[in-house]
Amino acid sequence: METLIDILSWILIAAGSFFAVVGAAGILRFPDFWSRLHALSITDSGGVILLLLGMALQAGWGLVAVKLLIILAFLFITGPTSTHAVANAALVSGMKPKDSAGAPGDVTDPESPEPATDKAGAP
Amino acid sequence: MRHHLILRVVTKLLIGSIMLFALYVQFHGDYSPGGGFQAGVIMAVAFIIYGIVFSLQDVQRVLPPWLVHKLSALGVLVYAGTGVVSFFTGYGFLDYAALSPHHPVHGQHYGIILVELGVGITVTGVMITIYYAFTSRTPVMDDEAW
Amino acid sequence: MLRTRSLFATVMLAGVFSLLSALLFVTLDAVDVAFTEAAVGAGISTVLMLGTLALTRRFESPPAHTPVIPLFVVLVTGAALVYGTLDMPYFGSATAPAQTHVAPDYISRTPHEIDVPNIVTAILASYRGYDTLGETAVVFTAAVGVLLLLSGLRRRRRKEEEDV
Amino acid sequence: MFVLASIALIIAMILVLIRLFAGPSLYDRVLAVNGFGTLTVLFIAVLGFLNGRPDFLDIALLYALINFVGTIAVLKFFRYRAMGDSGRDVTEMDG
Repeated sequence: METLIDILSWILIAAGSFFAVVGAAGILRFPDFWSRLHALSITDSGGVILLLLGMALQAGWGLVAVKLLIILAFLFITGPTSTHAVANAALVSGMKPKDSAGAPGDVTDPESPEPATDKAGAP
Repeated sequence: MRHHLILRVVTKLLIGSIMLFALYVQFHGDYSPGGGFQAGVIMAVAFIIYGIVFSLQDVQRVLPPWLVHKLSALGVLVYAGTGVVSFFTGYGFLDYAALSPHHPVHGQHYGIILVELGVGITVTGVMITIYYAFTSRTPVMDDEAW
Repeated sequence: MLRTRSLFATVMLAGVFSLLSALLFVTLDAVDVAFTEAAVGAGISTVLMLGTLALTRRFESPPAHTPVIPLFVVLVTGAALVYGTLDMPYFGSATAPAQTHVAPDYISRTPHEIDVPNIVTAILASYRGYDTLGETAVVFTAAVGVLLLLSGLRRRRRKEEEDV
Repeated sequence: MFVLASIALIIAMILVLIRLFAGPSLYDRVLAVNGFGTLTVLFIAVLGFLNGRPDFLDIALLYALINFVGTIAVLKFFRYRAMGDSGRDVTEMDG
């Protein structure tokens, strides 16, 4: 039983780390804002749930596991909410997703808050 | 932010938890990390998020500015008052043994809880005061500045 | 070298910086400090910096003079500080002055004098009670200062509008 | 194993940081800060296990609760160009 829980938790943690890295790579590599939203949700849901569940299994039943589950619950609520808020704000500000044919939507809006010329912080 | 239904519901859900966590940090501060300052900041965040998602008028109806100003003074008063009590019962200023003369160690414990409460009240009041002071002003900039 | 004149990006970078410094404190085992950094940096400081930004402009104005002399001063000061660290004891060294005078005293006295598991709280609230009283007064003074600065200005502007 | 998880999280944080610096639009940056906050929560929790210090979970819990405030503040500020309600709704549209 002990080893079973151990193996299960290691699998969960490994999968969680994998999803966290994959989501972050997506945030870096995806071409536009709307696809990056999807990448973030991988980290926000898959990575968080798997990692925290794995850690809770590793900790055993007790205060630590309960705290981990509380963190999980709060991240589960706040993550999608803030993603929703970001997406809503971007949509309202005039940023439109491209259509399926890949035709450029009206992404560059004159009212767009951050001017495209502002290449801030080029490394 | 009147139309943000999801934000409003989630905020209502979270404010209670944030306040509860602030109280935990405040009164559990002698066992786990945290104390008056951190608890005060967290408590202030609970009110500030209400002010951000709803409106300044809403949060000021809950906690009017005059009350916040009194609160930030009250915390210092609680802290200094603890010292004055110990001072007038024949101990040194802020010597918490005065609070429980037969059992000085318990006195220290009571004193720490009182003092941290004072710090927490002050920090809450001050943070909310600064938030009110910043947000109740009309912005000076015009559209050209953007 | 990362530079940006957009103050907005600076605010967000400051938020990330606070996350990183909290991580640093966690790694150094300074849980109480990390807690303070987390509480202040994650919520309040972003809100207050944005509030300041609303009252000013969005971009930093270009400096009127060349930054050579400031750069020189900064470099010299930095070099002097780095030179100063050579005399400092190594990180975690048992013979460092910080570890030999009051710290062992507090650690040995706290269990039977105050009996609080978190020694940081015991030191802050009891052994250093005067300091903390002073800090609380400083925080209160900050609120008084902000009120004096901002609310006074608003009243003056309203009076100007009435005059017009 | 926890070492592996923490290394993976550090790599993820660096990737997100690059996106934060690169922009290009404001919302990409907000998104990156948001993801960075989530990764920080996870990293602090992992670090707590690595050092055997369950107190760290309090910090992670604090971040999980409060990180959301910064994002909402940025978005509100950006939409109304003010923290209070005196600013106009610059987009004048119901989302």
